[in-house]
Order: sequence, then C-alpha cells, then structure tokens
Amino acid sequence: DKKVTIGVSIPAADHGWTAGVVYHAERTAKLLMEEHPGLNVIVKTSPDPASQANALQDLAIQGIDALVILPSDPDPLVNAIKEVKDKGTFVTLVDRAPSNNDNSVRDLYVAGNNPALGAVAGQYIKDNTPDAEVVVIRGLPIPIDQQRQDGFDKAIEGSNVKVLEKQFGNWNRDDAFKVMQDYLTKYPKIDVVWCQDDDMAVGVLQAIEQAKRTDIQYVIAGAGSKDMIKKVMDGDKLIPVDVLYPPAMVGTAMELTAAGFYDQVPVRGEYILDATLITKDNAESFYFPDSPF
Amino acid sequence: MTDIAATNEKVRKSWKDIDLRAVAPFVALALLLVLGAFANPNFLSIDNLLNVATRSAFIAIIAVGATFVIAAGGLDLSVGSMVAFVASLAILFMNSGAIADSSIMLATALGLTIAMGAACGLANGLITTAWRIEPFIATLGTMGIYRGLTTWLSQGGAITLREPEIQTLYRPAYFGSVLGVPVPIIAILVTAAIGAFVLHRTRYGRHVLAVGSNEDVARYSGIPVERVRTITYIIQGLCVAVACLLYIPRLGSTSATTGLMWELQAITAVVIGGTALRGGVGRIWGTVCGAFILEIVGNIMLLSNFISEYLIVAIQGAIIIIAMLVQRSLVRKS
Amino acid sequence: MTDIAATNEKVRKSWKDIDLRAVAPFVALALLLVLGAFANPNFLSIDNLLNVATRSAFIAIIAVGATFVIAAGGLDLSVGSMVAFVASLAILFMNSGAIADSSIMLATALGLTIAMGAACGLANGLITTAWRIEPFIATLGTMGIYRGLTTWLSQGGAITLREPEIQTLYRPAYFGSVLGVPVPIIAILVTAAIGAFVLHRTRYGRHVLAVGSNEDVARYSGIPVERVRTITYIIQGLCVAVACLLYIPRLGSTSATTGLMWELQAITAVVIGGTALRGGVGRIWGTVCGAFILEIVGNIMLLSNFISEYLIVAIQGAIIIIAMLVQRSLVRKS
Amino acid sequence: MSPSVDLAPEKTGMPLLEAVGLSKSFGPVEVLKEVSLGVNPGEVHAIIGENGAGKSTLMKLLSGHLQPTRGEMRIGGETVALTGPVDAERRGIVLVHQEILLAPDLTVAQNVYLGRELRKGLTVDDRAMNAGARQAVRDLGADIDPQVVVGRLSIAQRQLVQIARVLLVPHHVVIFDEPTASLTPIETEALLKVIAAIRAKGVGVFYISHRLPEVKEIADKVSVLRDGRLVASHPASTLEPVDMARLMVGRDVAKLYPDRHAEATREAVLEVEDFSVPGFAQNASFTLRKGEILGFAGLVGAGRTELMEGIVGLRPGRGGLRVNGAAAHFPNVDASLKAGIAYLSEDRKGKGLLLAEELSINLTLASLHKFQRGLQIDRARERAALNKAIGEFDIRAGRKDMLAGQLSGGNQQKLLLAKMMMTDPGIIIIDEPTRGIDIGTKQQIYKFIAELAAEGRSIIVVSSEMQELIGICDRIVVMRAGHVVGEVSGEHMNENEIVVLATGVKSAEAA
Ligand SMILES: Nc1ncnc2c1ncn2[C@@H]1O[C@H](COP(=O)(O)OP(=O)(O)OP(=O)(O)O)[C@@H](O)[C@H]1O
Ligand SMILES: Nc1ncnc2c1ncn2[C@@H]1O[C@H](COP(=O)(O)OP(=O)(O)OP(=O)(O)O)[C@@H](O)[C@H]1O
Ligand SMILES: [Mg+2]
Ligand SMILES: [Mg+2]
Repeated sequence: DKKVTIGVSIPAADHGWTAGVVYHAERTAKLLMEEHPGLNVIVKTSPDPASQANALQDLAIQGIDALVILPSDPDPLVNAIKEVKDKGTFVTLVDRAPSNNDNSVRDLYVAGNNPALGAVAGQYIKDNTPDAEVVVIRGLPIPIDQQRQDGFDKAIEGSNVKVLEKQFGNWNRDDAFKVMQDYLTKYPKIDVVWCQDDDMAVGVLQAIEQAKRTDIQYVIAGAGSKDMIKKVMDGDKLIPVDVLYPPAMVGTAMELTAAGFYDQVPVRGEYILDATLITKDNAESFYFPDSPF
Repeated sequence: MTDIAATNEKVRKSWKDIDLRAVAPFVALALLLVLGAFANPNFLSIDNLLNVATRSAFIAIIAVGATFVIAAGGLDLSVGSMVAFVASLAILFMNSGAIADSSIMLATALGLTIAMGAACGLANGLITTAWRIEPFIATLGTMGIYRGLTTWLSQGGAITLREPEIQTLYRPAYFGSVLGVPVPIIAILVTAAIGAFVLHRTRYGRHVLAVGSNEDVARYSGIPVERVRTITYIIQGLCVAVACLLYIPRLGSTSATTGLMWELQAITAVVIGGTALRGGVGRIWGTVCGAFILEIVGNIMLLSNFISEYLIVAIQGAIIIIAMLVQRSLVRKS
Repeated sequence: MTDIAATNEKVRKSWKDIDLRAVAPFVALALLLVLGAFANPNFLSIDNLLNVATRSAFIAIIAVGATFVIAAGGLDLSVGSMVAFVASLAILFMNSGAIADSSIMLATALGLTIAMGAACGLANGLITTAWRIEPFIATLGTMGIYRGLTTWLSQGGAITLREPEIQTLYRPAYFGSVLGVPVPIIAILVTAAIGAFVLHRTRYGRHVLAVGSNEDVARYSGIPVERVRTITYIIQGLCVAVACLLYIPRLGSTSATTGLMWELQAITAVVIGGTALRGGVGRIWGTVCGAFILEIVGNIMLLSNFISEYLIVAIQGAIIIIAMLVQRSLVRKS
Repeated sequence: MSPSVDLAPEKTGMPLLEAVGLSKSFGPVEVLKEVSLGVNPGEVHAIIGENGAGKSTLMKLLSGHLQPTRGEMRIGGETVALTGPVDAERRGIVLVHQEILLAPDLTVAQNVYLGRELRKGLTVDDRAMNAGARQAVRDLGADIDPQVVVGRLSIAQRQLVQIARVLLVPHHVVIFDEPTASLTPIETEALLKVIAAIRAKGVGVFYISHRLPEVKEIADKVSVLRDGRLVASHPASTLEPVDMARLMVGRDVAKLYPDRHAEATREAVLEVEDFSVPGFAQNASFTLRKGEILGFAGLVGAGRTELMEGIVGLRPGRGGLRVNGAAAHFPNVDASLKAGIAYLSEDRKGKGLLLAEELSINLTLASLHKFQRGLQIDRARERAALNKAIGEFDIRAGRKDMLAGQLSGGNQQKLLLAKMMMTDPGIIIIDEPTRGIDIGTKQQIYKFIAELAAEGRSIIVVSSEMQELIGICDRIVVMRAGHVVGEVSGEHMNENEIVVLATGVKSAEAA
C-alpha cells in the first residue's frame, strides 16, 4: 500500500457547526486510515486565520502529500495555501472560497454553498409567507456570512417579504437570545425569524417562549444540527424546516482526496454540495444522534 | 463659632464628595436611560427594563465576585470559561441519571455546582498565591484550561440538559418571578447585598481592602495576606457558580462558546462601577450599576433605528468612553 | 573594613539576582525547546524554528510597544483591532488606485500605514491622559471603535488586496529573506533593538520607567508625565503599524476578525518576559522571548500528535502556567 | 559638590527667599496662619515646632508643592508665584522632603539624576551618572552602590539618596525637612558638615529637625511654629535646647526621660538563641525579661530591623525562639500577634499605615477581632477607640474622618503606635519609636513605654538615637554587621561604649 500523508486543517471547535466539522474530520480520518494502511491523516484545528496560516506551515514541515483545508476565513489564507501548493502538494479547499478561487489556489474544491443557504431560506419564506415581516440574526461580520445574506436578499428580491432588521448574533446562543429579546421589544409583530445558524436558533426559541409571543409563525435556521433536525422530525410548529449545511462535507472532501491517491480516479475541479431544505419528510435521513452537533 | 460652622460645612461637603464618587456611575446610568428613551419609546417599558435587568444577571453576579478579587489587588480572567466548565459539569451530572428522584437530583446538582465553582476559584487562588504567579498569567492559564476541558467534555458540540422533568422543575429559576420581580433580578440584589455586607461591614472585607491598598501594611498588621487573596478567588468562584445556576435553566445547554469574553465584561462592569484596577477600593453597588450600563448600551443599540449593524460595536465603545467621561467630570467638579 | 566587605558582597549578590530575573524567560524558552524536540523530531529543524520565529513577528513587534505602555503604568487593549483597522485602511488605499505607479503607490501606502498607526496610538494616549480615563476602559472603548470601523469598512465581508503588481512587489516584505534570515525575523530584531535602546539608553526611556514606578516622583522631578504616557501609546501605535506592514503581504486580506485577541497575547508576552503589569520595569528582550514562547507552545501542540484537538487550549494554558513556574522557582532560588 | 549657580537676582541685604503673611488652609482648617520669615545668603534658618505645627506645610509652600491660601512669597525681594516644584527648582529652591520620594524601581543613580539625566549624544550617560551619584552619596559619608535599585535600600539609605539627589540640583536655597530623622549620629555628623559647606558658599538653608542639639549646632537663627503661627524667632546663639523645647511646647521639658527602677531578676519572656535571618543577621542570641526595656543599638545596616522582622515572622529565619519558656516559631505576624508580640515597623508609610484610609480604619486594622459584634464590625466602637487613642497618644488630627496620609509625619508615628497597642501585646518591639517626633511628644512616649514596662510588659526598643536608648533602657544590645557584638548595662551604658561596640573601632581611633 502506498505511503501517503494527508494534512487536514480546519477551524477550532468554537461553536456548534465547527464542532461538527471537527467531529466529522476526525471520524473520517479514522475510517480512511483503517481502509488504507499506508495512509496517515493529520487533523489540526486553528482558532483564527493567522494561526491557521501557521498550522499550514506546521503541516508542511511534517511532510504532506495533500492538504484538505476548510479555511476559517478564506481570503487571508490564500497566500499560505499557495505556499503549500507551490511545493507540489495536492490542495483540496472545502466550503469557503476566496475571491480568486481558481486552480492557482487549489486542485479540488468541495463547496458548501453559502449563498444557497441564504437563498433556500429566502425562497421558503417567499413561498410560504409571501407578506412576511422578517427579522434576521446574522453570524459574525465575515465573508461567508455576507454570502449567506446576499443569497437571502437575492431570493426575496421583488417579493413582498420585508426584512425589518438585521443584527449580528455572533453565532452564539446567548447573544442571539439577547438580540431576539430586543427584536421582540422593538417590533410588535414579527412573522418570521431567519437566524442563519442552528446554535443561534436555540437562543431565539427561548426568547420567543419567554415573551409568550404568538405572532411569530416560524423560525428558519441553518446547518442541520441534530437538535434542530429532531424538532423538524417531531413537527415543531416553530421549526418547520431547516436548511442543511452539513459539517460532514469536510469528510467528503477527505474521502475524495484520498480517492485521488488510491483509486487512480482523477479528482479535480469543483464539487458543490447543495443546501438542501430539510422538511418533516426527509429529516430522518439527516439525523445523526451520535454527532456532537 | 465661625470655625465650627465651617467645620460642619466641611464635613458635609466632604460627605458629598465621597457620595459623588459612589453616585457617579448611577448618574451615567440615568443619562443612558434618558438616551434610551429618545432612541425608542419602548425602551422605558417595564417589560424591556425587566428584560435588560434580568439578562444582566450573569455579568452582574460574576462582577460582584470580581470586585472582591480586584479590590484585593488581583485579577481573574478565567471567569467566562469557568462558567462554561462548571455549567457543563452540572448539566452532565443532571443528565447522568445518578439520582432517580428529580427534585433530589436537582438539589444535589445545585449543591455540586456551588462546590465546583468554589473549587475552581480555589485553584485560581492557589496558583496565584501559593505559586506566586501574576494573577494575569495564572488566570489566563486557567482560562485556557477550563475552556479546553469544556470543549473536550462537549467534544466540541453542545451539552444539553435532557431530562424534561428536571427542566420543568428548574425553569422558574431563570424565567420565574416573585411578586412580579424576575428571579434573576432578585439573585442580583441578594448577591450584591451579601457582597456589600461582607466587603464593607465584616472583618474579612476590611482585610480585603487592606491587602489591596498596601500588601506590606496588611502583612505587618498580622493579616494573612495569601489567605485573604485566595478567599477572594473562592468568592469569585462562588459568584460564577451562582451565575451558572441561572444560566443553565435559560438555554438548558452549554457549548465551547459559553461565557466567551465575559471576563472582559465583568472587569469592565467593575471599573465602570468605580473600583480601581490597582486595588484597595471596592464598590459592589457600583459594579452592579456598571453591569446594567453595559447591558443597556447593547439594548439601546438594538432598539434604536439609526445605526448600521456594522457600526454597533464602534458606538458601544464610544458610549463606554463617554459614560466614563461623564463620571470623571462629575467627580472632578465636586 | 568588615562593613565595606559586607556591602560589596551584598551588592554582588543583588546583581546576580537581577541577571537571573532577566534570564528566566530564556530558560523557560530553552526548556520548551527541549520539550518540543521530544514531541516531534522535525521540531528542531532550522525550517521549523525559522517558521516559528517568523510568525511570532506580529505579536512580538506589537508586544515591544506594549512593553512601553505597560512599563509606564498603562495598558492597551485595542492593539488587536487596531491591526485590523490600520491594515484595512492600508489595503483600501492600495486598492483605490489613487497612484498609478505601483512602487510609488506601495511606498505611499507604507508611509500612510505608519502615520495611521501613530494616529490611532495618539488617540488612545489622549483619551487616557487628557481625559483621565482608566487605560483599561479607554482602550476597551477604542478596541470597540477600531473593530466596529473595520466591520463597517468591510461591510461585513473581507477587504482583500487586489492589485497583482503591488502584491508581487510587496510579497518579499514577509516571504523574503536577507542572508537566509527571513525579513520578519529581521523586523523583530530591529524593532526590539530600537525599543531596547529607547527604553534603556535614552532619557525618554528613563522617564517612562520613572512614570510607571512612581508617578508623583516623576512629576516632582519635572517629567511631563502625561506627555511621556501619551508617547508610549504612540510607540504602541507605531509598533502596530509595523506589524501591519508584515501582516498585509502575509495574509493579504482583513476582516472583522483580524487580530482578534492579539491584545491578550501581546500582554501575555510582555508579562512572561518579566515586565510587571504595575509598571516601572520593562524588559524588551524578555518580551520578544515571551512572544516566542507563546508561538512555540502553539507549534508544539500542532507538531505533537498525541493531544486531542479539543484539549489543545487547555494544555496551552497549563504550559503557560508551568513556564511561569519555572521562572519563579529560578528567581526564588537565587 | 553643590553646583554654584546664578539663578536669581541677588540684591544685597535682601533675603534669598521670604514668606510674607503666608496662610494655608486645607478645606476650612487653617494650618498655617500669617507666617512671615525668610532666609539670607549663607544662613541656616532652623524651623522647629511640635508635630503638626505646620513646618512641612510651610516648606511645601516655599518650594511650590502647595499653593498658599493667602500671603505671598518673595525671591530676592521680588514677589513671585511658584507654579510648582519644577518652577521652584528652576529658580534654585530645592526641598528635601520629610517623606521619601523616590522611584522604587529605578537605581540610585537613575533616581539621583531623574528629570535631568546627563546625556552623551542620544543616549543617557550612565557611566557619568553612576560616578556622579556615587560621589554625591559619598560626600554625605555613605557608600551606596549607585546601580542598586532603590526599592532594596533601607530607609536610611533612601534618605541619603534623596538628599544627594536634591543637592545635585543647582540651588540658592535648600530646604531640609527632617533630613536626619532616620540617620544615625555618624551620618548626621556628615550631613551637618555638608550643610556647613553649602552655607559657606552663600546658599540659604531652611532646616527642620526635632533633634534640638543638632539645631543648636548648625543653625544661625531659630524660628518656632506653634499651631500654625510663628511664635518666636531668635538667633541660635541665644537659645539652648531646653529653651527651644519650652518655646515649642509652651511648657518646661526639663526631664525628657522618666525615672525607672529596674528590678534585679525576673523571668525571661523572650529567649532568642542562635537566631539567623539569612543575609542579614547571624546567630543572634539575647534574652528579654518581664517588665524590662531592652535596647538595640547599631549603625545603619547592622541588621537590627531584619532580626526583629525575622523573629516575628516577617522574614524567613531559623534558630531557637522561646516565649514564656515555651518553644515558638512564627510563620507570620498573625501568629506572633496571637502569642502577644507586636512589632512596630520603622517604615510607617510603607509598612505601617494605609495612607489612603481613614484614621479609625488604620487604628483597628491589627486588632479587628476586638471590634466584632456578631458578623459585623462595630463602627461605633471603632470611633470610640479612635477618640480614646487621639486623647491618649495626643494625635493632632484636624478632623476625625481625615485620611492617615493627611496627618503630619509625627502624628502618623503616634497613630502607628496606637494601632499596635490596640493588640494589647505582652511583648512590644518598637523600631525607631520617636523617628520624626517632637520633643514634647517624645517625653510622652518615653513615659508611656516606662508605664508599659511597669505594667509588666516587656519592650524591645530598636533605635539609632543612642541618647534615647541610654535614657530609657535597662540594658542595650549592640549589633554590628548582622552579629550581636555585645551588651551594655548599668554604668557601662554610655555613648562611648556603644560606639566602640557598634563600629568595632577602639575609642582612641574613633576620636
Ligand atoms: N493634605 C492635607 N489635608 C488635610 N490636612 C493636612 C494635609 N496635609 C497636612 N495637613 C494638616 O496640616 C497640619 C500641619 O501639618 P505639617 O505636616 O505641616 O506638620 P509638621 O509641622 O511638619 O509636623 P511633623 O513634625 O509631624 O512633621 C497637620 O495638622 C496636618 O494634619
Ligand atoms: N530589600 C532589601 N534587599 C536587600 N538588602 C537590603 C534590603 N533592605 C535592606 N537591605 C540591607 O540590609 C542591611 C540591613 O538593613 P537596615 O539598614 O534596615 O538595618 P538596621 O540595622 O535596621 O538599620 P536601620 O534600622 O538603622 O536602618 C543593609 O545592608 C541594607 O542595605
Ligand atoms: Mg513635617
Ligand atoms: Mg532599622
């Protein structure tokens, strides 16, 4: 069996979704190594772009044949990725694309579709509650968040759906709770909440429950955490759907990369994973009770 | 005759002086309330004010402990991750099903939470006093340790309270109210009252201020400086535990981001409240007021309609500086 | 006669003492190098060590400035967001195409960066000295302001350097090397050398230490305390600007999260390096050593393959405490 | 060594520096009332007065540290308004503070030249400053390494550094506010010589001291302040120390030391055997008996302070310690206080009092457990205790709620004494009990110490004033360079014997 080392660089498990990424990366690494005795997969996490750039260097020092990277913030990492790629390392980029996402940066791109995550949510609202007044809780002010927002805005463009306000909830339950509380104070009538991320939805639901407000028809979150999928499965009225943005995509990317070495199939180009709408009907197939996310 | 009159006036004036210093944060708070009323008519509604006061509970209660630590000349950067760690352990225990009866389980868990808070505080205290490591570094280290352990316990995900029975039992601890006053507000008041009593009326409190004011003088006066300092960290741990007791019923879950940056907020509340970072002074009620101020600034930002969401952080920063400026000018004028 | 002999002995002893205190961080660093060698055979390779030293540049250079601020009894929490703000402005300027010629554009941008760093530092300095607001609160406020302005400039997204010509021109500023030594390492050494010179060999440096040691004494000695303090903040701003000059070619893009928590790292480097937070003492080379230590701890974590990803933060925390413990025991034994 | 300067216009016959009807109030309390006096070229003008009489306040006005409420100042006959100490220094008026004002983290040389560093190109000229500082200190009869950090020096050494620092500023008028309070006779002698030398150059000197013989020796003119008023001003030649004391206190202070009849044998309450405080004191042995007053003499740096600090648990020490016959070891002051031993530090500002706290809080700090009522501290009892202490120790406080730092230096010392007495100790170790205390109060304190001994308490007095040791002690232990070198009692208790022991030099050589 061929000796191959794959380095995997992902963000630190600092909230639910990234935790899911770490979980799936480690799980896939174990599976792949069992499958290919010559394969060594090193998974490293980093809390911010600067230290992720460092982590890339450290991985390169250890000698890797391929790099799978889910950048915490893509643009600042372009130089660091190029550095690795220029040494002849095969680079797989996952989820987050830099502004110049071409072959000079990566060999393979496994994309979660951030604009689609926003668009699917927007579309659902437009279709189901055409005159809805919506409040939005965004994540952190970084590009992927902006892409989601842009996708959402485009989807509802020209419709009667009205966005009352957008604020940042920092992908954090506690902050989302506060923002939602204040929305409830500020707006006597809210139809729909779009909160971009399942973690934040936890805070949003508590705030609504505490205020005993009945005007809110539903909340759309995103990512596909087991808690939210469970609610969809159980037919929770406030969480009728969820938009999938699977942290498991990092596993897919790792499998594809390994396949490039062992299966002699040329893997290059772009693999876009769709932002699937999870409804009561298909929820079962996305429910992983053992995942931490 | 003139002399006595003059002396009396002086005494009164000096009282005013002291009062003003203590009152300054409350004046800043009042100004913010006025500002808020302009920003949004709903701001002054009872509901909104209760909401804000309620959710300031975590920072306010933690900051009461921080007042002790800072008054004694210390610092604790680990409180935010301590909340995450202690709350996670508590939830894991409640999920463990070790005790069948829900109420007994809950009671035990509460007791355990308090004990764990105290233990974490003790650890901080011993590292700074027995090992003589600067509090900044010592608690930065334990901040990493508690945060890392939390991440490990949760395997990066969330730790969620599962038993529905316990949830129902426990929920009123955050969402309930007594005579219309939400429980968390009562918790703030009780914690602050106890804190103020201990700091200003007891022997231990006097020792805390002495240690923070001049360690040598305290040592030469027979005050066990290390023990006094260590106990301030335990008090901080207890306050964190109380905050955890309120935190768990609110969202019923913790994750690696729980309590992120709370240490900064707690210290800010303490400083806004009039306690100097160099130690020797402690103003518990000022601290509580500081925590309100922080929370209200955020609330006003969200309720007002003029501000770009991108600029909120910037304006919060500016308001904090202005609030301090108001206080300064007030104290200086007197 | 005996008396003089005794005095001499005392003095010699105290000298040894001082040396050990300055040497302690380097001993801790050496121990970490040994630990690293055990963790991974590649650790001690020239490549890896150069990498680590290179990337400690941001924190090391910022921390040189922080040493001045802290030595003068101040504190600057805004440096992380200042990096984001200044670098964003610089990139926006380079993208603006205001100047056609790439090299002139780059040179102007570099000059502008330095000027903006100094201006941000000056703002911090004036708020703390002219308005007399505690440095902790003042710079917490400007931290929010700089961060918020960055978010606003980037409209929530990223600000990325676009001109390929400038990129090519600018790249060697981070990735180049002179006689085999990477430019960032040279930048660290030059900054630290200038810093050490200013702090220890010039009159201004002497005044910085005096102001931090005892403000009243400094004032009575005719030292313009406020001006000295303000200038430390400007120096801090200049150091931030230098860090930005290296940051832009390295990462080429900024966002609202750029430089998050760097202030904590910079202060940690300063304290690990032997500078006390209360002021009056400043050890520039110790600070640089502290920055290396921080970076090496991270590097060892990454190179060693035994540690659960989830526990990394915890072990980093523990190592920092242990590094301080090594220093303490060294100093105490002497 | 003192640079000769020409800063102010020197009109012949005009005082160099003059106060005309100066008044100063802190709030409504007027502590200085219409004081007019001046100093001529080549004159040493001594200002004496009780603690709290306003001496330091007057000097702070003259040197720009405080602004007068009323009245004016003249330099060389010209009315000036000093904007601050820096302004005063520019005009050649310098002040040696009663309290030590040095930056603890800087070295001796760095402190001496602070604010006017010597430069060589861009850099500070450390070599020259070290040499200059060493010489300046040497001129004062001391040998202190200029590269040692000031925080490591003893109080006496710091005082010398402070004097050296001031004398290096170009000056016309030098104000000494109790410069000798923490100095031993040898250093005092050296300082007086320096003062004589600068006077000879035509500099005017204001000199404050509670050591009246010293005043007699050096002063040309003596002015007396009482309750903020100038009550007398005479040529020094016409006044004897007793007269000065009478003018200050307003009554006769004929007999400074109380009568004592030492009893022959008594039981030992504190036995110290082969006790060492590493680096400071080696194998010290002595015994303190019940009802006894035991003195400790020695030169600055003899290690007396450190030995005592080691005994009460403030420094690591080892050796035999028996209290009332039982072996004891004190890990900290809490333990020694519980065993009935109280130690009064010589450093009242740094280690004795919380300067930013009220008097009552300071008073009860070491004995708070006595003021507890239930869980609380009984503020009323604290206030009562303060009233009692103010009466008993004659603490002159303008207001009861003033801060300890606002008391005059001598009154701080009294407050510290009162504070440690609150612990009701059986054994009292007093380090430099009368440092900075006026003669009337000294008499009170001596009487007080004698009464304590009569009550059966045992007292150790560490002092650099040999006269005072001889006056009140039953026996005197002498230390030199960390060793106990001898003990004198009875008729051997005289200055000569003590100096011989303390310096290790035969009396013939010393003379
Ligand atoms: N900042 C202040 N605020 C209030 N009162 C003060 C202040 N400074 C000094 N005083 C008071 O002024 C009076 C005179 O003090 P001053 O220090 O001048 O006395 P002194 O003559 O130097 O005494 P000593 O011999 O004890 O040094 C004292 O009653 C003192 O309490
Ligand atoms: N913090 C310190 N570190 C190192 N050496 C010190 C320190 N403090 C004092 N010393 C040294 O210890 C010795 C004894 O100190 P000190 O002068 O206090 O003795 P002393 O006998 O009490 O004299 P006095 O009370 O008259 O000043 C001196 O040589 C002094 O330089
Ligand atoms: Mg005085
Ligand atoms: Mg002494």
